Amino acid sequence: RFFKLLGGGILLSPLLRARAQQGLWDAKTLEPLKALGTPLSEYGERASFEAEVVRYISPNLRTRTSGADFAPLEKLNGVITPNGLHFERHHGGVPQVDPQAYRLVIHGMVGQPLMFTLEDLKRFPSTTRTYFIECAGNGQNGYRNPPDPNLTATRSRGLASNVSWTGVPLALLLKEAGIKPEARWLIPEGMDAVAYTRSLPLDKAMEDVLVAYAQNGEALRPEQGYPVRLVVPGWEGSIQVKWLRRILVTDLPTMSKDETSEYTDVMADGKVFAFTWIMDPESIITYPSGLQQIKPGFHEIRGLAWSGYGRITKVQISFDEGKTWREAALEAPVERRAFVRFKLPWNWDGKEVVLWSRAWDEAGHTQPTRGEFFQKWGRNNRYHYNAIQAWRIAADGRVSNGDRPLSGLAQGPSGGCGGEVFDV
Amino acid sequence: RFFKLLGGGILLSPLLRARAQQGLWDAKTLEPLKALGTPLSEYGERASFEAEVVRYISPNLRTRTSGADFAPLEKLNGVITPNGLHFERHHGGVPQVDPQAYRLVIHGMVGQPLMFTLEDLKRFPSTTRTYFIECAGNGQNGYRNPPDPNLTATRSRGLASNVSWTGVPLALLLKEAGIKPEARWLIPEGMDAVAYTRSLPLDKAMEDVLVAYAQNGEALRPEQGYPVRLVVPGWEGSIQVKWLRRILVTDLPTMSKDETSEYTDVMADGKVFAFTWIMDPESIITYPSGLQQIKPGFHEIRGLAWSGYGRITKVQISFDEGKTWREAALEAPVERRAFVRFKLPWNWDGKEVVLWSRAWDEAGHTQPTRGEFFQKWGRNNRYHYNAIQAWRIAADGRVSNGDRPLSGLAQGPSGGCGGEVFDV
Amino acid sequence: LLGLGLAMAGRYNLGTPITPEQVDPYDVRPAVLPDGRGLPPGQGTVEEGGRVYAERCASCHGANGEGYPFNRLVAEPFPITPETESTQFAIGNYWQYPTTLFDYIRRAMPYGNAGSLSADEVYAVVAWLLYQNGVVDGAQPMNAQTLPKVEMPARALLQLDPETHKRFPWLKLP
Amino acid sequence: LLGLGLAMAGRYNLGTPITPEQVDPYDVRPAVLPDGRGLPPGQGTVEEGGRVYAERCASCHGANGEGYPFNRLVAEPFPITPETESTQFAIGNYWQYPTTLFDYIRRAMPYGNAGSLSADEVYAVVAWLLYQNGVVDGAQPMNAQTLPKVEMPARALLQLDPETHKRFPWLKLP
Ligand code: HEC
Ligand code: HEC
Ligand SMILES: [Ca+2]
Ligand SMILES: [Ca+2]
Ligand SMILES: [Ca+2]
Ligand SMILES: [Ca+2]
Ligand SMILES: [Ca+2]
Ligand SMILES: [Ca+2]
Ligand SMILES: [Co+2]
Ligand SMILES: [Co+2]
Repeated sequence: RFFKLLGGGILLSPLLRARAQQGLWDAKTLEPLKALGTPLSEYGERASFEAEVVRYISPNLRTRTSGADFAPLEKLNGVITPNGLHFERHHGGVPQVDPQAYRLVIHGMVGQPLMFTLEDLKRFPSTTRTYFIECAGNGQNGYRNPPDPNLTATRSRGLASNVSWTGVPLALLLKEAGIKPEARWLIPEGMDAVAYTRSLPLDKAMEDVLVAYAQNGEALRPEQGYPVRLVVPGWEGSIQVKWLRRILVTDLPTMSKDETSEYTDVMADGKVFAFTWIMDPESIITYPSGLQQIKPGFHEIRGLAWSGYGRITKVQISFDEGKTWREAALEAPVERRAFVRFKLPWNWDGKEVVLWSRAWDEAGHTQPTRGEFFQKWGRNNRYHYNAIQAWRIAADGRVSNGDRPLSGLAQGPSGGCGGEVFDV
Repeated sequence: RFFKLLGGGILLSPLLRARAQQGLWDAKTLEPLKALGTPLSEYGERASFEAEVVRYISPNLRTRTSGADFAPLEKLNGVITPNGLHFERHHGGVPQVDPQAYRLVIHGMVGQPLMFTLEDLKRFPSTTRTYFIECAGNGQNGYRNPPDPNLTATRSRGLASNVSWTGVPLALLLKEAGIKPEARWLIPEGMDAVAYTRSLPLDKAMEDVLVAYAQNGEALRPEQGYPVRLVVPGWEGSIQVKWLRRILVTDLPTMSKDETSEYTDVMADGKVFAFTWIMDPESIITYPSGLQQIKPGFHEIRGLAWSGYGRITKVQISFDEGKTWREAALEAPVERRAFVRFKLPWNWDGKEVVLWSRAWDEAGHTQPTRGEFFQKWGRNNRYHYNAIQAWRIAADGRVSNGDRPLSGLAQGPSGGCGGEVFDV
Repeated sequence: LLGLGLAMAGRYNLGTPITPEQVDPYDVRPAVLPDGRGLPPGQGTVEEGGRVYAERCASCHGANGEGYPFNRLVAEPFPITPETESTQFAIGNYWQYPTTLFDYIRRAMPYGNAGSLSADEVYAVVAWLLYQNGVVDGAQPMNAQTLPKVEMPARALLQLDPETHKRFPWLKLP
Repeated sequence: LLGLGLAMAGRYNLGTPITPEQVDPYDVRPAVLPDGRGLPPGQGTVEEGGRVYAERCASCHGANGEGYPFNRLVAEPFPITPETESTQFAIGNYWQYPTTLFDYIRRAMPYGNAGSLSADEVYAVVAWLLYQNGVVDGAQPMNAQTLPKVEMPARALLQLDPETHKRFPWLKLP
C-alpha cells in the first residue's frame, strides 16, 4: 500500500522505502494526495483532529447550568477567541431564544417607553469593536494555598475571552426613549431562567456600552447572549447582561442577586467592596505554561495581556522572580480594553527557571505579586485576582505552577467546587 | 399556558392578555424565562435559528470538489469572517490531513534541505495579522450581460473573506534552509488530490508571506488549508497554497496548471496577462443590497472595502450613478490589506434610487465603473472584476442589481456553470 | 418639559412606543430596589415560610438551610471576617440588603421553576430565612413595608470600591 | 561559499536537515518547469495516447475532448480573441506552455486518481492532446526533450501584468 501512495508507475527502490519509514514521515503523510477530499460545504466545521481543543469544565461542578467553563488559552493563537471557545458563565443555563419572538423593552424614567425587535436594533447606527470580557472570578485558583501544582494557563486565567463585537450604542436607544433628569441607573435584565439582573450607572451606558448582536462577524452564540447582550467595555463580565430583554431606567441600583450575594469583594482589612467594576491589568504566559513540556533551544515566549483601564502599554517578563525584567514585544494593533499578544524570543539553556509576566496599562496600573495582592484583598475573597502568575520550567522541560506558597495557614480552594465555579 | 408563562400567582386580567397578544409580543417571547437553559458545553455551536446563514453554493456546479462557494457577506457584521463561513475554493476537494503525520519540505536551491513538523513550525517566531483573501474570480458575475437581476452581495463579491491569521514568516524558514544566489522563485505545493502548485517570487516571500497555522485564534479550518497554508498578503487567493507540503526553491516559475490554464487574464485588446497577482481595490454595499427589502426612514448604509495595494483611504457613496459622491465613515482599526467596514447614515424618502460605492487605496487606485472596466479587460475574461456594483432600490423598497447593461452584444455568464465556478 | 433626553427622542424613529401599562405584563419579574419599590402586595410569616421551605427548597438547600447539594442559606448573624471560609458566606453574615432576598427568590427560585411561588409564599420564605439566619425575631410578617426596613448585619462592612468612587463621585450606596 | 542565505542557516535550529535523496520519495509529483526540468524519462506517441485517452479520460472529457461533463480539452489551434466564448478556452487556443500539460495530467488526472498513469502514458496522452488540438503533427513521440520545444499558439498573446512588471522589474516570462 505504501508503494501505491507514492503513486503511479514510479517504482520505489526498497532503499527509498526504508528511508521513508525511518521516521522522516510515514504512509499517512502522503495519504491526502491519493483521493479527492471532501466537497464544498455550506457551513464549515473544524478538523476532527482538533477535537481536544475544548473549554475546560471542572469535574467538581454540582450543576452545569449555573457555573463557568474556561477558554483554552494556551491552545489559542493571536488575540481573537473563536466563538466556539469563548468562556461561559451563566446562572440558569443557556436559553434558546427565537430571534423572531425577541423583544427589548426600555422603560422606567424615560419620556417614552419603547419596545424594539431585533430588526429595529440592527437598523440603528452600528459599532464594531474588539473588547475582552473577563469574569470577575477569573484567577480564582490563585486563592489556593499552597498553589495548585497542576494549574494550566486555562485554569489560571481562562475566564476571559476577546471578541469583535457588533451592536448599537446603548446611548442611542436611551436617547430615543428620552431619559428623565432624575434617572441615574439602569437595571438590565436577561431572559434566562433566573431573569438575571445587574445595576449599571447611566453615565457608563452613555459612554461606550454596546447592545451587541454579533460576535466575530456572525450572530452572537447562545452562550454569549443570543440574540442580544450588553457589552460593557473593560468592566467585569457579570455586568454585561446576556439575553437582554429589558432595561429599567431608575434612580437607585437594585443590589441584585448576583451583584451582592456573589460579586462583592472581601478585602484584607475586613471591608466588603461593592461595585468593583473595572478589571485590573492582567497578563498570562500561554507558552510555555503549566503542564506543557519544552525542549532546550529557541522558544518564543507568548502570552496575553489586557486591562479594563484601557490600552496595555508594556508587558515585562522576569526570569528571576522579579529582580530584573525584560520587555516583551506587543503585537499591533494594540486596542483599548482588548487582548494584546506579547512575545519574547528566548533560548532555553535547559536549566530550571521561573517565568513571570506583568502587564502595565495606560492608566499606570500594573499587576501585583501574590504577596502584594493579598495585602489588599482578603484571602477568602473569590474575585478580581490578578497577581502575577509564575511558571516553573524544570530541568526536564516540564512546566508547572511556579507560584510560591503564601505565608500563614494552608487554605483550600476559595469557593466551593474546587474553586472553579464560585459559590455553589 | 400563556397565563403560566407570566408566572406565579399574578393573575392576568383578560385585558392584559389581549394586549400581550395584540402583536407586541407572543408567548414565545417569554418562554425562555420558564425553564433552565442548556448546560455548559465544551465547544459551542451557533443558534439553530441561524441555520440559513450559510455559504452560497451554485446549483449549477457539476462537481463540488473543484469549485467555489461564497461567504454570505450581507449576513455578516464587522470585518472578521467567521471560520465556518470563509469562502471556499478548491480543485480536488478538501483533504483531511493528520497533523501528526504532516510534514513541510523546503528543497531545491537551498544550502540545506529541511523538513518541518507542525510542532517545528509553531516554535518559530509567530506573526498574527488580519488579511483579506480574495479569489481572482470574485466578481465573475459582473461579466454577465445583461446583468443578473437576482444578484446578491454574496454572489457579487462573496469570494472574499477576512481573517486574523497566525503563522511563521516564510522568510524565517527560507533563511533557515539558506537560499542560493541563483534562486528567484518558489513553487509551493499542496497535498490535495491534485497536488496544487503555483509560482511565487522569492522577493514577495521574503517580504510578508506567512506560513499560517491558525485562523481567528484556532487551528486553520480544513477548507482553508489545515494544518498549514500560505498567506500572501494582498495577492489573489489562488496563489495562497493550502495544505502546504513542499516548497521547491528554483530559478523559473513552473507555469502551473491553474496559473496558466485558469488564472490568466484576457484583455480588451486581445492580450493575455500572466501573473496578475495584486488584487485591485474593491467595495461592496452589503446593506441595503440585492434581494433585500427596506422601509422608508433611517438606514445605515454598510459595506466592506479592501485593496491588495494596502490601506483603504476612502470609500465614497453615490446616489446619482456617479455624478456626485458622499464620503462614508471607515471603522477603526483600518488595517493594510484587510477588510474595512464603511458606513453612511441615510434617510430613505421612499423614492427609487441607485446606490454606488467606490473604494480608494493608499496607492491612489480606485474602482472603475463597468464601462471603464471593460475598456481594459476582455468581455470574455473571467477574473479580477472590480467594477462598481450598483444596487437599485425600487419605490416598494426592493433592492436589486442596479448595474446597467453593457452596450454591444448580449453575453451569457462568463465561464461555465453559471459563471459561478470558473471553467468547469 | 421632560428634559434633555426627550429633546432627542424620535431621532431615528425606530422601535415601538408603548405605555407603562403595556409594559406590565412583560415585566414578569419586576426588579426590587433597596427602598422597596418593585415589591408586590401580599405578606408572609416565618411559620408559613417554614412550610414553603420544607416543600419547595429543602431538597436543594438542606433541611435547615445548611446547603447540600446547593448553596448554604443559613449563617450566624455575625458579619464575615477575613478568616471566614468563603463557602460559609450566606444570608446572615454576607448579604447586605434584605430586598435582595425577595428579588433573588422571586427571580430565580425554586431553581428551574422560578415564578411558581405566589407573592405571599415568597414573603413567607423570606421571613423564614431571615429568622433562621438570626436577622429578625420573627414577630412581624414580611411585606412591602417591613422587609426594606430589616437591617442586615453585613451592611456595615459594605463600602464602595474606591476606583468606582473616583469614576462616579455622585454614587452612594443605598 | 553558498551565499547570503547560508550565512543565516541554523539561526533557530528548528526542522530536520535532509538530503536531496531523502526528498525524492517525498517529491511524488515533481513540478515541471517550462525548460523541461522535472520531466521524467519515458515517452509516448499520439497513437498510444489515443488508447489511454479513450480508456482513462473520455468518460469525463468527451470522446474527442469536446468536454462533457467536464472541461473541453480540444480547441482550434488559433489563439483566442476577445470574442471567443470563455467556455471554449482550451489547450489549442489558450494554453501557453506545453510543459504545463504534462504537469497538469501527472499532478491531477485522471481526476481523483492522479498518479495512476505511468510516465509513458502521460507522455502519450499529452502527445494525443497536442495533436488533437492541431498544435503538433504527431510525427515525433513526446518526451523530456521534445515536449518543451513545442510552441503553443497562445504563447504569442502572453504578457506580464504591468503592475507585476513594476513590482518585479527582473521578472521575465519563460
Ligand atoms: C432544584 C434545586 C433548587 C431548589 C429546589 C431551590 N434552590 Fe435555591 N439555589 C439553587 C442553586 C443551584 C443556587 C445557586 C444559583 C447560582 O449561584 O446561580 C441557589 C441559590 C439560592 C440562593 C442564593 C444563595 C447564595 O447565597 O448565593 C437563595 C437565597 C436560594 N437559592 C433560595 C431558595 C429558596 C427560598 C428556595 C425554595 C423556594 C430554593 N432556593 C429552591 C438550587 C435550588
Ligand atoms: C473523473 C473525471 C475525470 C477524468 C476521468 C479525467 N478528468 Fe481531466 N478533468 C476533470 C475535471 C473535473 C477537471 C477540472 C479540474 C479543475 O478545474 O480543477 C479536469 C481538467 C482537465 C484538464 C484541464 C482543462 C483546462 O483547460 O482547464 C486537462 C488537460 C485534463 N483534465 C486532462 C485529462 C486527461 C488527460 C485525463 C485522462 C488521463 C483526464 N483528464 C481524466 C475530470 C476528469
Ligand atoms: Ca482579572
Ligand atoms: Ca451564585
Ligand atoms: Ca453565595
Ligand atoms: Ca476583486
Ligand atoms: Ca480548472
Ligand atoms: Ca480551462
Ligand atoms: Co466585583
Ligand atoms: Co490572475
